[in-house]
Amino acid sequence: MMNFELMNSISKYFSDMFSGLLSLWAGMRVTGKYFISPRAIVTQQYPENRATLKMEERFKGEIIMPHDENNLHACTGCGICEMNCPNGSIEIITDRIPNAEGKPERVIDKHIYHLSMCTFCGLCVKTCPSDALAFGQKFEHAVFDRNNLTKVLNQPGSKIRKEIKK
Amino acid sequence: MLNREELSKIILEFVPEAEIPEGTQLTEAIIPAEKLVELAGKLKSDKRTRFDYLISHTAVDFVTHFTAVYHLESTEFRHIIVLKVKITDRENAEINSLSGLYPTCEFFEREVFDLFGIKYKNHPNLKRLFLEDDYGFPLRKDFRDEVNMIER
Amino acid sequence: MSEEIRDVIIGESEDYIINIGPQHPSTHGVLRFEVCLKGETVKYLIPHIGYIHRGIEKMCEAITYPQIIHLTDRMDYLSAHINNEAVCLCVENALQVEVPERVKYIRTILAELNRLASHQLWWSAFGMDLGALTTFFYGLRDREKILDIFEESFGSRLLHSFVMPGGLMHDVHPNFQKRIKEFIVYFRKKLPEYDQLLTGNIIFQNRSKGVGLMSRETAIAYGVTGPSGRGSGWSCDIRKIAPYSAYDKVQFNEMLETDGDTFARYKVRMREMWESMNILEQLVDNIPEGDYTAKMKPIIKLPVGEYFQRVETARGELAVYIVSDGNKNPYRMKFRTPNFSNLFVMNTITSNYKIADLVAISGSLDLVIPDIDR
Amino acid sequence: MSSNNLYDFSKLTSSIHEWLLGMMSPNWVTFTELVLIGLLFLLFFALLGLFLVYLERKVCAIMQNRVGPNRVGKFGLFQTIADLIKLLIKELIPIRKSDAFLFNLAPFIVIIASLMAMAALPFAKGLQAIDFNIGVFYIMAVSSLGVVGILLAGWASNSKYSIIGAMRSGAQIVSYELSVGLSLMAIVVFSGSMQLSTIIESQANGWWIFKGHIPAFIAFVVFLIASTAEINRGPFDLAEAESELTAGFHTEYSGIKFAFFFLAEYINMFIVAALAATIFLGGWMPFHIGSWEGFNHIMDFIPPIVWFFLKTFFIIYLIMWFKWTFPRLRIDQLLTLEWKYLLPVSLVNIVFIAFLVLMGWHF
Repeated sequence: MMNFELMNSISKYFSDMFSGLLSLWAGMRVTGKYFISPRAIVTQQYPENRATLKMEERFKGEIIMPHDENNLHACTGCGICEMNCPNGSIEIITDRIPNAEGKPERVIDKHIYHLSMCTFCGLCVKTCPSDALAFGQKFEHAVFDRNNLTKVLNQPGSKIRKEIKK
Repeated sequence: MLNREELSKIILEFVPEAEIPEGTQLTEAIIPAEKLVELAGKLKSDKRTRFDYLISHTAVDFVTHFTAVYHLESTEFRHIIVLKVKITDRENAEINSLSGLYPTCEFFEREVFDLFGIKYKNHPNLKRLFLEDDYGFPLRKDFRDEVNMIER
Repeated sequence: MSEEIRDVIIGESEDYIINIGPQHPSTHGVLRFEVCLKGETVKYLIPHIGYIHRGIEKMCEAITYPQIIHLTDRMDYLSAHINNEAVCLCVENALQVEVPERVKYIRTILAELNRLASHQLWWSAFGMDLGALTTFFYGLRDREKILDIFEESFGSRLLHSFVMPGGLMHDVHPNFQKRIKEFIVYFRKKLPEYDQLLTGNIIFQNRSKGVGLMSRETAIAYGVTGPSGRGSGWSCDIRKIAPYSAYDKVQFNEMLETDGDTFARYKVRMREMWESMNILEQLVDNIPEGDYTAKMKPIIKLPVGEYFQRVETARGELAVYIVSDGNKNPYRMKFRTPNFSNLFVMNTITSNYKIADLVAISGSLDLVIPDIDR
Repeated sequence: MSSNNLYDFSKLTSSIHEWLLGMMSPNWVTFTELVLIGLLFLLFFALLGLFLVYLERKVCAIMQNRVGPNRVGKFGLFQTIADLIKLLIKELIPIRKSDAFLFNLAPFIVIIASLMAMAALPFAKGLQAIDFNIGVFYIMAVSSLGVVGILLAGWASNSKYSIIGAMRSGAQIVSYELSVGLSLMAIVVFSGSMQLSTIIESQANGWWIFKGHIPAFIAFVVFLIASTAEINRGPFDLAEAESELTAGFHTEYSGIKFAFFFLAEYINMFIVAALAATIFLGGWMPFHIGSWEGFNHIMDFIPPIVWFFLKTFFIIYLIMWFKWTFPRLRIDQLLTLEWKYLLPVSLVNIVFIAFLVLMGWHF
């Protein structure tokens, strides 16, 4: 009886050791397999692949205001994006300019966008009634001066498109 | 799983002065502060209810008073009850601690103490959890921080 | 000096207190443990939090419901979508809005993808906590595939504020289903490698088995939910208890282990990865056509009252509690975050284990610090 | 073994010796040779350390599906040199309330211990600084001196992480010394000598790992495990366990003093690998298969020094493979592994070998 237990414990000792070594070998096989297959390397070598690197079309890189070839945009300066922005990264400065009928009309002067505060939640793009805003794909935003992160989205001299209703 | 009527019957049985509001999403019971520990203990040990899991504890500042809110669930029957206690004294808000019954409540209570300034009697370690000792109680509606907060 | 006082002083001087954190490789963020050691054995542990407290609950009181979404992203950033979904479900319940079936399906798919990504990252970091540095790169390599799917559809990889009260921000990308199916095929091949590398490893098993024992009672008492609670045999999966979105339309099992040790928690998460892929497979081909959002008013105002909603994030139960006074912003918003409760069980389950086990246990609880501090 | 004479370095060294004798008195010759060898070893030491760091980073990177260092120079070859320059110009931070003398002394002890061990390594026939008749014993003794430096570093830096790491390291090295010694003893019993050159000569007709039957293989495995533990490398890197103790005993070190620890770790890895190659894999002996004359002849044309480095780097690769695959052990498991598995196995093994040798059952 004693003998049997002793034998049992001895065989357990050795089987533990061998199953342990086998489990270690199983792990080493995985890493060893990747060591001899350099094609499995997944790292993107970023600055070198700049030419081929293309972001997804929906990528939220920054907020832009698309202008067409006549330097026309769609922003009416209504301020809905400013109201909807959760962290105040949009400021809108409007002007009142008399229109053809002589009534003063609200026109956007500056659409100021603080990239440094933006969290890319997308509410401004989503809620804009005239689809004046969009996401741009540019992602290299590093600058030396924080002030450079404050951008004016409407280009100088740009005007609102005629067909946009107020 | 007990429905609203059965739960409210049991609570009224334990605490007759409890108030069960109608039309709420979950079964709620507004109970006097001094009955809280007793009721929670009974709800936890009673065979019909077995509220053994405290989902969360928080407080709401209604300017005139604080309301301490406890969400309890039974892991056996899966019914949920909301216990509410009104604390009218804003300066020295004080309430009994439930940390003896639900260990997790100790830390919810510390959080509430930190953010509302409600003190808990019989709490093992009532210290601020997130903020510095001389900071105000930010979740109170009259809290003002001129430096760090921007009013909109 | 009386005998008693001397004993106390000597007792204190033998306390060997070390700080783990706030900057420490194994705390995965700015969390600080004040650990009292006796030799290598942990006597007790005091967690100190608040290093990344941003007052999200206070901020929520000043902003509208759609704006809150971008804050919930930043609580548990690894299951950002599920956090968002909790708020949306709560608001929709309060408004009695019925969201389209398509939205429900897509939300469920996103939640499961997010859970998978989160578990992959957890696996990577857990291996690294135990010193197997290679796991980190294998886990992240596979997580990248999910993030690519996210990026294609929502434009961002981690914090995609993609759901809105009432539905989704916009429709998913046309490639969405195809890429998920590709991913499932890919990951089914890679997941057995995880087992070979770590699960079966004798060193790993010795490090995790019988370490950090947490009984079912402890788990319930401390409110340890999610995979950590299920590792102790507590069936606490909100997806089963109170199904939301499309979870009532899929067949899946709740993963339960009864051992309650680190290895049980590990196994629950590993099996959840397989199960998440099963759920994805059931859903991805059956996304119904339809609108991607319900008709909502431009300014959402909840009726006066209190609303409560629970969801299952990758780490446990997230409860959202809104007190509304009828305005466009909540009167009081409370997030019952899973990690907050999971953290405070640490003292109970680490005492009398080695300091190396402390690292393993905190890794197996899968703590995300911004979720604790909010 | 005609080919061994082909690449015999003893001719070169003795001619240098003769030339020097013709110029100065014997005492001055000894001194000059000492300085020359010292300089050569220092240079070799530094270059080897840098190369090993680079190699480790590349190997682990490829295992982890990464590219690894690739910015400085072609394939990032100069990356470690850039790192060295960075370490050299970094500030040496004095630690308040630390024992300044011991704190500064510790890295030197560690690095000198590994330098001394290198003196007895036979790189090729005749290319050996000093051929002790107790070479195995000497290397064992000297390489375990490093633990003194580690303990000093942990104690003197007045940091709790450091002291825990140092204590772990002390317990670990003292325990694993036994297994390392016993597994080396196995081959000493086989070859009947402690002199490294004699052990290599005895492997001319086959390496010990092949002709020593299973016991030699067991001794090899035990040596590999125990020596990995002795040099504090993963999965036995408890002394620096970065997820528990941030950096263990060298937490408080910066700049060049940190570089010394870092370098010593890699040099120790080289020494252990070289020792394993020398004792079990035939050192600089070429690979021969029985009576395949043609094959053996081709193998002979590969210089012994190449063979030595091939074998050594094979062992180094194995050690790296371990580190980048396995999770770390806990301190009690580490000691269990030694006292419950490795030590009994190597004790039984050595008795078995003694029996084999007595009966003359080995080649």
